[in-house]
Amino acid sequence: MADLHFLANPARFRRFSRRVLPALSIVTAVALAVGLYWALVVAPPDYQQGDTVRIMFLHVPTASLAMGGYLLLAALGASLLVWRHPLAALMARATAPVGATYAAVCLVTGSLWGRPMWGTYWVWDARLTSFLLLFFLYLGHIALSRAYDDSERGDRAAAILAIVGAINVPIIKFSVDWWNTLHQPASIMRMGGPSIDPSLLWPLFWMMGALALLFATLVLLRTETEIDRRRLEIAENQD
Amino acid sequence: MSGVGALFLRDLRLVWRRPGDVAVVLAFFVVATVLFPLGIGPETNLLARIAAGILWCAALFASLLSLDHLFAADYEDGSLDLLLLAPWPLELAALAKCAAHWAVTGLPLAILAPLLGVAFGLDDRSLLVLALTLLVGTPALSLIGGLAAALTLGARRGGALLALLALPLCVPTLIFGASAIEASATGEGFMVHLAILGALALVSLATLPWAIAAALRQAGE
Amino acid sequence: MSGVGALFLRDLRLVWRRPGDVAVVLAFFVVATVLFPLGIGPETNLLARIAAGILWCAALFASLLSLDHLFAADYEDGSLDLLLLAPWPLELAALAKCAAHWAVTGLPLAILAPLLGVAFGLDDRSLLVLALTLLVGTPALSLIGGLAAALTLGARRGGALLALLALPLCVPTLIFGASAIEASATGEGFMVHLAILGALALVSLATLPWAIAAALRQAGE
Amino acid sequence: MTTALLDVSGLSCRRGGRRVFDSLSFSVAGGELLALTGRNGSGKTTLLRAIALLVPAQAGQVRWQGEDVRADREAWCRRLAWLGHQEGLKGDLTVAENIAVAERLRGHVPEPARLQAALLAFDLDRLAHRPVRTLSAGQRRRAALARVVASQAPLWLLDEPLNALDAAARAALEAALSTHLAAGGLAIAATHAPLAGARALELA
Amino acid sequence: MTTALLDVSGLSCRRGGRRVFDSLSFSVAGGELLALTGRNGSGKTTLLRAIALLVPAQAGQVRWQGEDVRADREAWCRRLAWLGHQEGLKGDLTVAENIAVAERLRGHVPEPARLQAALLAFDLDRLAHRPVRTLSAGQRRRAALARVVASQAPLWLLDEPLNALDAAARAALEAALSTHLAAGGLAIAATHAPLAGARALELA
Ligand code: HEM
Ligand SMILES: Nc1ncnc2c1ncn2[C@@H]1O[C@H](COP(=O)(O)OP(=O)(O)OP(=O)(O)O)[C@@H](O)[C@H]1O
Ligand SMILES: Nc1ncnc2c1ncn2[C@@H]1O[C@H](COP(=O)(O)OP(=O)(O)OP(=O)(O)O)[C@@H](O)[C@H]1O
Ligand SMILES: [Mg+2]
Ligand SMILES: [Mg+2]
Repeated sequence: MADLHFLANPARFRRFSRRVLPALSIVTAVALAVGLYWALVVAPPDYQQGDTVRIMFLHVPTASLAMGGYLLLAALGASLLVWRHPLAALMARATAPVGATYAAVCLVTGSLWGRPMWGTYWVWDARLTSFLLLFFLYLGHIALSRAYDDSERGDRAAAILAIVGAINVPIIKFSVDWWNTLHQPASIMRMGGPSIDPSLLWPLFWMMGALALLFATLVLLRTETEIDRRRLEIAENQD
Repeated sequence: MSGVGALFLRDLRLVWRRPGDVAVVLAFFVVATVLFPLGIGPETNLLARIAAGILWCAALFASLLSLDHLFAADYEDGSLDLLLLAPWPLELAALAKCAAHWAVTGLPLAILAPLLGVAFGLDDRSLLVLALTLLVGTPALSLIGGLAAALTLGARRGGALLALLALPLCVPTLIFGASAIEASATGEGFMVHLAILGALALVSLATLPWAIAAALRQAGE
Repeated sequence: MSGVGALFLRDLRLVWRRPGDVAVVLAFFVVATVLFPLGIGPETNLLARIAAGILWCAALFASLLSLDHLFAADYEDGSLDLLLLAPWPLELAALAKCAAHWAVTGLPLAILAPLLGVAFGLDDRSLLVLALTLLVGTPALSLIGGLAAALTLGARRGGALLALLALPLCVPTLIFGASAIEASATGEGFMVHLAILGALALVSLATLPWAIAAALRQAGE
Repeated sequence: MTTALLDVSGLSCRRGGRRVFDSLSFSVAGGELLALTGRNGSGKTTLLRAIALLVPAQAGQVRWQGEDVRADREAWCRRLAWLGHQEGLKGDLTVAENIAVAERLRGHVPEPARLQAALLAFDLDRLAHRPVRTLSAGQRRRAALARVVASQAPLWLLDEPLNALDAAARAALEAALSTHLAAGGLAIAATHAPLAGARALELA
Repeated sequence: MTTALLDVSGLSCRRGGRRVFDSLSFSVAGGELLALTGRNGSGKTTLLRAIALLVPAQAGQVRWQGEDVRADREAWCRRLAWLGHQEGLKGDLTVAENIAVAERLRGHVPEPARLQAALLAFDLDRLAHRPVRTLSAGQRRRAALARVVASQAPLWLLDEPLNALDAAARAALEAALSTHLAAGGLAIAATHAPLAGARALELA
């Protein structure tokens, strides 16, 4: 939190991000390029799934990162409500759409994967369903933070939602698991093979890192634009 | 440009100012649809069997929820008086407002519904029929809901009671909407259902604007 | 009498002055429930199978529909300022208002639901469980919906946004409510489900009033 | 003597089963401002709404140039500009948009110059592009008055137009009124404060 | 010299990112009526809301008998009676019920005699059992004022209390104010019309 305290001031954040962003963007681009090449070209096709397994390299990292992103959102909400850090609001605004996009990418890649694997785009599996609900929590956050003229009000309302949502995510997950074990699903499906071959595991780890870097880059970039937008808003208001 | 067009555009512009609003209605539609499997259980066969009913029900909820403020906002901020004092028939104003509502809810719902139908395991033909029935049926929902919204404006008991009557008016639309999809799923023809649905929409279009206008005049008193 | 009690009684009295509002919610519940047999067809087995899910979903929608105005009316007529200026914790005010909402929707829904369950061919034991789960589960719905209502105060398109925020949070309640009935129908024990439902309600009771109060303070600014 | 354009004769109104006023008669000529006064609850708002046909009269008639206004409701609406207790402004639209939309609803194509002049008259030019939601009580009231001025309707019906206005805005309103009257317009205003140049009609 | 009970020092407020006023300082003694004046949008309403802690101040303090009021919010609320632009009356309850409920919400048990006196002061006795929904604008405003009088709070915060009031009601308000002040009470009123016996504070 000490870092966050230090960066709470938008001007200081500006200086920080100016210094960090260029390097970060380059590293991200290189990591993504290497990762994609590794995942799409170098890694061997799966003996069962063939080339469709390559979807995994996008699917699995976006899933974990979207879940982690919601925790970040809740932390930002708490630091807005408790310490009134002005930057936390702007960062939350920047984070939510990125997280939602990651969640959407995971859903879409999962569906595309599901078609060849299960013969259908969607099944009401516990993990899929609870992830879908997480996506809705993101959407609610985005909608709420934009529902007011006074953007500061939207920020604080969304912060309350993020915190309550974070408490609820485990409960939702638990209840959905319970739900699906009660009724056995009709289709035969299990996510992932029994074990993943190292030749797939390493590119997966790499992609995880690269997409995490991308997440950070996007959040920083969007925070900058949010700062600009807020500045503009204030300037406009000053008549 | 005529006053009616201006009213229609004003309402669209009010929505445009907050594009999130449309997204919210659609998101609500999606969430509501998702809740049913959670309540009922994940069996694919069972879900495909009741998908039509669920999707139509969720569409009804989404349009009713968003209708709540159709006239209430105008009533509370005094804009309703300006509509009552506009130099053209109030029936047209009612129509314009319902049309604007349909354009930002019914229409997107009809486009979005097939995507959800996929999750319920509907086949391609049923998906098409689903979109068609929503396209034809939702105008009636907007009008009926508009009547209920007008009746409950500043209502005392009478208005609430009439709104109670308006809800069952949605039932025929729902029945024919859902059964058209089912008919198509079981391979029967769905054109009859669709035709009846169209007829219901036309009847609503021909009668309800008058009822809504009458209810609005009451509210202005 | 304390201020909290006074607020609770005031809200009950306001509803009493317009009994139609409760009637609309209950009618909505009935219409939404009755719609499914109409849409799906008359197979008794199928209907009994999905009854729990449908009834719980309908109850969820009915309580959200009526939550829309929980704080909005106070916000618009300036009464919210008086609540914010009351010399006792706002958390208690939030609780009193949600309790009043539950008393006029959750409670009647729990009483009404078994009657509808009969139409779905639920057996006597399941009917009892249905009423019990609604009784225990609806307070959580009122509180979650209350939070969504407080968060959306002053936002446009309140109704739909409210539902979007509340629905995902209501999922656990819905799942355990519906599965308790199903467990009882298949002869399993339902007490575990009921206990979890109660725990969910208690957790909501212990945490959400704070969140609601925080949201209301924002709205007063 | 100017001939009366507006003629109210034998008007009676009830609200919620209660008699508000009975067989009220008066007339207003072109260039005249009628101030409705009277204690709270004496029926000023009701009378204005009855003239605008927003509440039905129990008995009696409202005539414009000798013709019952109910005969052609639309023509009558075209002659009216209305300011109620509630301003009728949309919080999400800006001041300028609100006035332009109101013009369109009256079936006019808004002339930018005229709108601009109305905004200037109430010192709203700097607020023209602010959403109405962010205005103070008096600023909203001014915006609603600008809408009335922009409408160019011959008859203005104003319910407590001075509410929440500061001294500058009051002066602006009186100036706008006298321009309107000088051009042969009519105005009826319910008010508790004195209005310059008005003929008073006290409701009992 | 009376000592000041209420002390406002260095208060600054923003609305929607816009500065409304900066480092405002003043104090009000027992028995004093402060009239906030200033043009529309100068921040009168915002100042009243900031004193009541309904909007957070950017900087500065409000002190009561030397103590920051944020230290004990509930005690502060107990000292306030509030009248906003919106009356805070429930349309479906009668006037008497509205006032009684408001008293209960403040944690008091309403004394019938006191409520009756407050109603009488604003000539509302005949309207006491009418639902507020059916009242005229001025009648509603009177009912809200009666609620303030009935509260017996030492500090009254009134936002444009004269709005929509007729001459009799204005006199009644001034009488109620002078009784309140004579008993050592304080009042701050945002207003555009002159208020008898008030010290004016003009917001720029
Ligand atoms: C729309 C459909 C899908 C969604 C929403 C979805 C969602 C998820 C989520 C939330 C995770 C957890 C990631 C983590 O815990 O870090 C995950 C992991 C995974 N998914 Fe999917 N998934 C979907 C479809 C599929 C399909 C069709 C397959 C392949 C058959 C698949 C294979 C995997 C694998 C291999 C993992 C990682 C291994 C593991 O954590 O068990 N997913 N998915
Ligand atoms: N919700 C809001 N969002 C943004 N700005 C606001 C908001 N409410 C008020 N303002 C602005 O704050 C300033 C002060 O408003 P305030 O309502 O305090 O003025 P006031 O002195 O009460 O005016 P009036 O005499 O018109 O009632 C105004 O410029 C107004 O436009
Ligand atoms: N909706 C209503 N239902 C029943 N009675 C009403 C209604 N509206 C007003 N009244 C009553 O009709 C009478 C006239 O009300 P009106 O609003 O016309 O008064 P007013 O002269 O405008 O008063 P004010 O100066 O307070 O604005 C009042 O006695 C009022 O109580
Ligand atoms: Mg009046
Ligand atoms: Mg003000």
